[in-house]
Amino acid sequence: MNFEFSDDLMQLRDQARRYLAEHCTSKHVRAVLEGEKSYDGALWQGMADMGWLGAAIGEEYGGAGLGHEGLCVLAEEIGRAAAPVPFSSSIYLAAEAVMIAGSEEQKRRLLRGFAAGMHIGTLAWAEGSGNPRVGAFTPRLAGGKLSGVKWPVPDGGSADLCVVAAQNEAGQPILVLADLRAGGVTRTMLETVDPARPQARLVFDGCAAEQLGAAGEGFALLERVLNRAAVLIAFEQIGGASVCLEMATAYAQERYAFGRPIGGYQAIKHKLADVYIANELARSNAYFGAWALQTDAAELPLAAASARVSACEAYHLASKENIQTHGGMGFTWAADCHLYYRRSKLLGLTIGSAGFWKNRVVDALQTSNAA
Amino acid sequence: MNFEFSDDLMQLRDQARRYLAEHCTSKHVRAVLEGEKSYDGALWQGMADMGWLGAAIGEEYGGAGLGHEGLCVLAEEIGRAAAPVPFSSSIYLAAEAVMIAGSEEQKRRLLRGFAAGMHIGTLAWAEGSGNPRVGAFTPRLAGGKLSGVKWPVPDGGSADLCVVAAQNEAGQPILVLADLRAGGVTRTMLETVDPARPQARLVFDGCAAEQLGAAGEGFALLERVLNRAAVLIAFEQIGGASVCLEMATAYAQERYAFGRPIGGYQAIKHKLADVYIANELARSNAYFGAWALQTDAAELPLAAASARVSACEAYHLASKENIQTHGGMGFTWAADCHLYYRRSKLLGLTIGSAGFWKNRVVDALQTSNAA
Amino acid sequence: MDFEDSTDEAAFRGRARAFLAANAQLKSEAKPVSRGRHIRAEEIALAKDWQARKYAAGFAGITWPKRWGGLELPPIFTVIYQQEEEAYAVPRGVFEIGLGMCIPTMMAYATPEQLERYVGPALRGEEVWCQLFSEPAGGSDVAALRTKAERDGTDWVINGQKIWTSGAHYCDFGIIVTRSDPTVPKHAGLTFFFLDMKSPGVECRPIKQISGTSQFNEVFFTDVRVPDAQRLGAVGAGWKVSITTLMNERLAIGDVPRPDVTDLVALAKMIDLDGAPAINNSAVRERIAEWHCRTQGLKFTRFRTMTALSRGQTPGPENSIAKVVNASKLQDIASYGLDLMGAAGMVMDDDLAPLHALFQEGLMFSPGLRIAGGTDEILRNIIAERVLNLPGDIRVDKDKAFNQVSHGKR
Amino acid sequence: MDFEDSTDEAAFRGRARAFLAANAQLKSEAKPVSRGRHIRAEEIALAKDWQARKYAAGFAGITWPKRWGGLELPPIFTVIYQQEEEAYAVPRGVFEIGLGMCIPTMMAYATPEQLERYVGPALRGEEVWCQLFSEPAGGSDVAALRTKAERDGTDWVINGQKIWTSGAHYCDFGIIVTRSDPTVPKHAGLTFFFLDMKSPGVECRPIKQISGTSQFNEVFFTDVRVPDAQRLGAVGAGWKVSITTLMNERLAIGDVPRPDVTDLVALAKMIDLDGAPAINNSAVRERIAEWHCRTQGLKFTRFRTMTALSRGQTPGPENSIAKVVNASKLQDIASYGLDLMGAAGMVMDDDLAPLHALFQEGLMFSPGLRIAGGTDEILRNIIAERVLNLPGDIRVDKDKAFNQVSHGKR
Repeated sequence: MNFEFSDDLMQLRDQARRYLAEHCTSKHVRAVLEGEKSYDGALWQGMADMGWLGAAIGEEYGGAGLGHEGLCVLAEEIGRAAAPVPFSSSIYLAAEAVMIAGSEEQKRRLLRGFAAGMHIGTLAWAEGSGNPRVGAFTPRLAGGKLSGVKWPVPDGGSADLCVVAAQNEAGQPILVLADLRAGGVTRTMLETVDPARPQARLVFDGCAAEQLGAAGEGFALLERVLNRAAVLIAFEQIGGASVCLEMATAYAQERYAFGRPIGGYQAIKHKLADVYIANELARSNAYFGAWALQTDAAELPLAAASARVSACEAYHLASKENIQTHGGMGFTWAADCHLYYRRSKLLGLTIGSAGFWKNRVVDALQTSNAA
Repeated sequence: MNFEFSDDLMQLRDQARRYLAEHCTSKHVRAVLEGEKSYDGALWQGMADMGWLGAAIGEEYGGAGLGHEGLCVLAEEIGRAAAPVPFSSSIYLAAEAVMIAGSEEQKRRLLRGFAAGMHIGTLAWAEGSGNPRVGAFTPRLAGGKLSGVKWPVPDGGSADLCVVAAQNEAGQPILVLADLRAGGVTRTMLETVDPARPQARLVFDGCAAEQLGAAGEGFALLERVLNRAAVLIAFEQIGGASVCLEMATAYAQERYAFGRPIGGYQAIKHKLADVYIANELARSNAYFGAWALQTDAAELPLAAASARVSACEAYHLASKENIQTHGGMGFTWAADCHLYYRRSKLLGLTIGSAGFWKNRVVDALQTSNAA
Repeated sequence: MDFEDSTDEAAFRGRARAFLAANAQLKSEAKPVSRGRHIRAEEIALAKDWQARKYAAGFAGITWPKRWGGLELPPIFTVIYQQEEEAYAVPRGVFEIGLGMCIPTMMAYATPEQLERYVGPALRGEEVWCQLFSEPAGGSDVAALRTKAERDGTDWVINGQKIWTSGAHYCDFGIIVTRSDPTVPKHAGLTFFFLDMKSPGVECRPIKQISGTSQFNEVFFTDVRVPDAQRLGAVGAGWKVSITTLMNERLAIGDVPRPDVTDLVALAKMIDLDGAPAINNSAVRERIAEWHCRTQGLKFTRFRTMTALSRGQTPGPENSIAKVVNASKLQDIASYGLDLMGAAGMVMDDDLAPLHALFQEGLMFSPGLRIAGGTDEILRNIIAERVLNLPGDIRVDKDKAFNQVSHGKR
Repeated sequence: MDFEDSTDEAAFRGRARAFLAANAQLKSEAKPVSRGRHIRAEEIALAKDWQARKYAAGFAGITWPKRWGGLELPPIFTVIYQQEEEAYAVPRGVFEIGLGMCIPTMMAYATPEQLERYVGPALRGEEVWCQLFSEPAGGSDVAALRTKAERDGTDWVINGQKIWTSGAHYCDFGIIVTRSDPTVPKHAGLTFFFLDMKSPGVECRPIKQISGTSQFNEVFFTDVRVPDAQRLGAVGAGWKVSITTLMNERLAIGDVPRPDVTDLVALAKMIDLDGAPAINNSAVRERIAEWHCRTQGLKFTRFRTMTALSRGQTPGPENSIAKVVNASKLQDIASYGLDLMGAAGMVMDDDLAPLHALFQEGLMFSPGLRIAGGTDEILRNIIAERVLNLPGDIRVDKDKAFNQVSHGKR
């Protein structure tokens, strides 16, 4: 029984935390949230230099070959810092899609660029409201050209390469890789609940694109990408939820009302105990997800869905009760509480909401029981 | 705006409360819960003598003609006392079914007996698990004889007359009135979560029965009966929920821990505040139900479903948190908490569970929006 | 039971309906507005105009004495007017605090000459009032305020900082509670005034909320002089005066915030879930039913309160339940609405987000509603203590001089 | 990460599997049992026999010193044995308290001669022990106990009443904490003993629970004499000894009660809702998913604890979360299961109620689980104070002599 990250990865975590404490303070987050930049370029370059972007990419493709457990550890720290960089889009979504679905040639050609931070990738599955669903993807690839509309696309404004859930000329679901640098795409930035992680609407009109993976397997491949991303995003979520609990606890210890710390009142104590409970359950489910991801276990669909459901619940609870614990100060722009409240909702929606993943939990339970 | 019972009905309420405080203590409830009797005969006779059974039955049929608001007021008191009598079965279900669906001849023949407590009626809709549903009723009436199985039937052991959701020879849904005194029925008493309100399994095998209402309208009639019963049972539920809150509050004021009343700790204060909130919302929804019932308003389906959903939630919460507030004493047989916990679940299930009625809330919302 | 008006009530309702129909736009025809919207200067002008028209038509100061321009009618008439107004998109927020809290406090404590001067202009929408109670260090412990008032001849000199003052920057006058004696226990050392917001030394700074808008201000006081004649109540009796004001607050805050369950039903009809309208999905239906029952439960609780009012009874602290239920419900409905939309739920663009981004705005506005005007926690305490008669919390600062109590680092 | 055993662990697990397979029946093949079931006399005999067989096969006292018949293995081996045993329907309850709490307390405070006499028989299932802490007036405030111990020569004389003693009527020995000095503050006046439950003056009466069964007893003490030699710890140090016992309690109570989410899935497949299996209904699926995630979250939290254990760390108060989550979850799942059945949910007949009325029994048993061994409220306090380092509640009885503190009417 060894249900904890290795000492090496614990060290990586500590390093990452120290680095981000210096290079990704709330000032850095606010610079993107309030400004015109779509991400923090210096931080992004730093992450590339330290090998974080390629953590789970094999050494043969220019990565660090730390495996997915390493990526989970980094994801938690990125979540703690609410880092304003396209890490999840480029690494959990685009690079993973190439690793899963790409040909050897595509991997050799593309992964090095993701690992080095030279290219920013993303995944476009949503077409307005609704959850991922077979047959729901309308963009069409014909003669190497992609046409159709996708929104919201995370980091769709800054990405160079975009994996798109689409269909081929026969109407079969496929994944394609669109080259956004080559023209044939119109990007409109969207106003969202978390401007520190920008989203765009992409209108493809004959954009150069290549197929990724076998025709007809598009939806199964997308599901695999989403399952894997669900675990990684769960680590970002528990990172964020942990910070919310730490902030709320610290404030409750220091803020006085009626002559004593508000943290001495059971209304606050029990609220924060509930947040702690939700966070611990989410963390434990995420750990199981990390194991399933690292070993590509048959349990991955159930582990990923459970990790995501728990993480969505925990982060939402922790971020809203952090504001509540802070009282009036908590809903000011000046306090950092809202950075996490925003991020919690963004992460809770970006690969489909909790309702979608709850359904997948039961799907997986039924499959595993039937087996 | 007059959204409160009239002074006359308030007086009736006070009288009823005083009467029940003397004739329906927890000892009386326990006598049925723990003993062999299926109801408290003296209490039943007292209710008949005071005109409670016929409160909503017209004077021309031997009732008191107080209208349904009067019945609501009595229902709340019966709920407060957790009275071990077949009031709901005989009055809210059987007598109401006759009033709604019966011919003039049937009303004249039957209602007087219900009002006088000479006959005990009930309604049999369930056939094991599942909610009321068109086409789900299998007993068949042929040549004045009914055959089929129903369970659980409230007061099925003591009832003389049973309204049964059945089908005719053409397979159309009908309500029938079966005469249980005439033979052709086998009754088996069931073990349930609340033995103070006994239930039975009835096997009809050529039991004498007559049709109640038009053929084919059986399901619509059943729905009307259930809607009306939902309001009346909601009053029993808020009566019970109110007692639970009163018990918990009194205990929390008197029971000390760590040198002060447990009601001084926010964990208890806020829990009981939440119970209070749920009770008030349920009471307000039940009042609207009373108005809709009394006036036979078009809003009745929505009002009834809302009243029931709120009442189920409030009573369940109040009865379980009453036990919790009482701590160890709360889960002993000797304390009265469990009488209400049992009753709460029984009432929450007897005309279909909250899930069924939530669905009806939205059905009614959609109908009223479409209109 | 019935929902009928008395003859007088029906006549009044009829007049209100006619006035509103002729002068205002129905909400159903206007763009939906969440309570989180920023109040802009043109809206203040509109609000003043609207208040003037209400006054002219005989719908202002409904319960107030005729002597001060009111109609001297029972409280049920205020409720009737509000019921009718609820359907209309009218600019009400600007005068809520002045007419709901400040002037009633003035009427209880000011001189006839002062009332002669101030009540009329407020009622006619010419002058706007604000309330200066909260302080950064106070929060739920309102009486722990530190803004100092020191006697200097016939004046008082005020120094300190207030916070969460709605509309301080456009207000003409304010009521303020100050600490005049820090050497006695908390509640005993307070004194209450009204003041001209244009006085030298008063400085307002908007507070940006997490929604990005600024409904509230910080107000800084630097050697602000207030004549002793503008004191309300005795020296040291400021807490008693404040209670008058705060009792009125709980009556005033009654709006049902949006998005509400009706908006959720509209959304669920509009949006697809797994290939069918979301309204057909059992899980969605359960949530709608639960929120509907809570919403209707509050509505009918208000009806019960109105009935008590129309019978001449005063509504009690049970009114606290509306805010506790509404604030969390708003946050839950908003969040759930976004979840229904899936990834698109994060998008706030007016033309892409359903119902003009009402749900997204609700998400950002609702955390404040759970705090402002009494946190969830304080309101539950009030229900437990005042309705259920459970013991009060232990107050370690109870008998201590204010300046001997620990106040922590924040 | 991996779930692999070390070589030693794997060997031990293999032996445990072989032993269990040869000696016990799988739960999946046995009738499901909720924890609310009454323990009958024949079950005590079965439990004694099972404990004897466990001992003989080398699966008892796994962490205890070899000197007292234990195996002196690290705590992870206890967990491994429990993991394997979890799948089997074995009679464990009878010895849980004696081996989990009483004997460990003895090992910390008793003399070598006493240990020689008592540990072996307990370990071999020959003698059963109980714990006598709770009192009617105590409840969550365990240390507010009133049972008096007065010194009389080399004996102590005990008078008073204990409650919630599991299996007092079939136990041979018990550990008891008493008040030896009511004139000092609560925690300072306690003294701890062990005693023969057959001593004159000890009377056990079963407590009927709301489920109708009697798992617990009241135990009355009338002039019961206990030799001073059976005192554990110093006079007045009884609270410290009690803490040793209670620390072990939190480790011992770990069973996942049924009905659990797996039972709910089974039920939802079995039952029709609106003409289709309930498992197809979105609302049902959401609930199942939520409870599954909580169940799995606890399971993997236990794995994290095990990992800490196997690295030689001691698990902290974070273990309290399991009971808080499980108790409410049990009550909610049981209640929801009944709702799914509709009106038939009220029926408890073994042959009519699905899964032998497991859900109905859960409904009646679960309220006790939220209270016994620390209420939900106490456990949240523990998490807040010991894990999050939030301040303790104000204790008004802290420095007062026990007999000067208010204890209320109940």
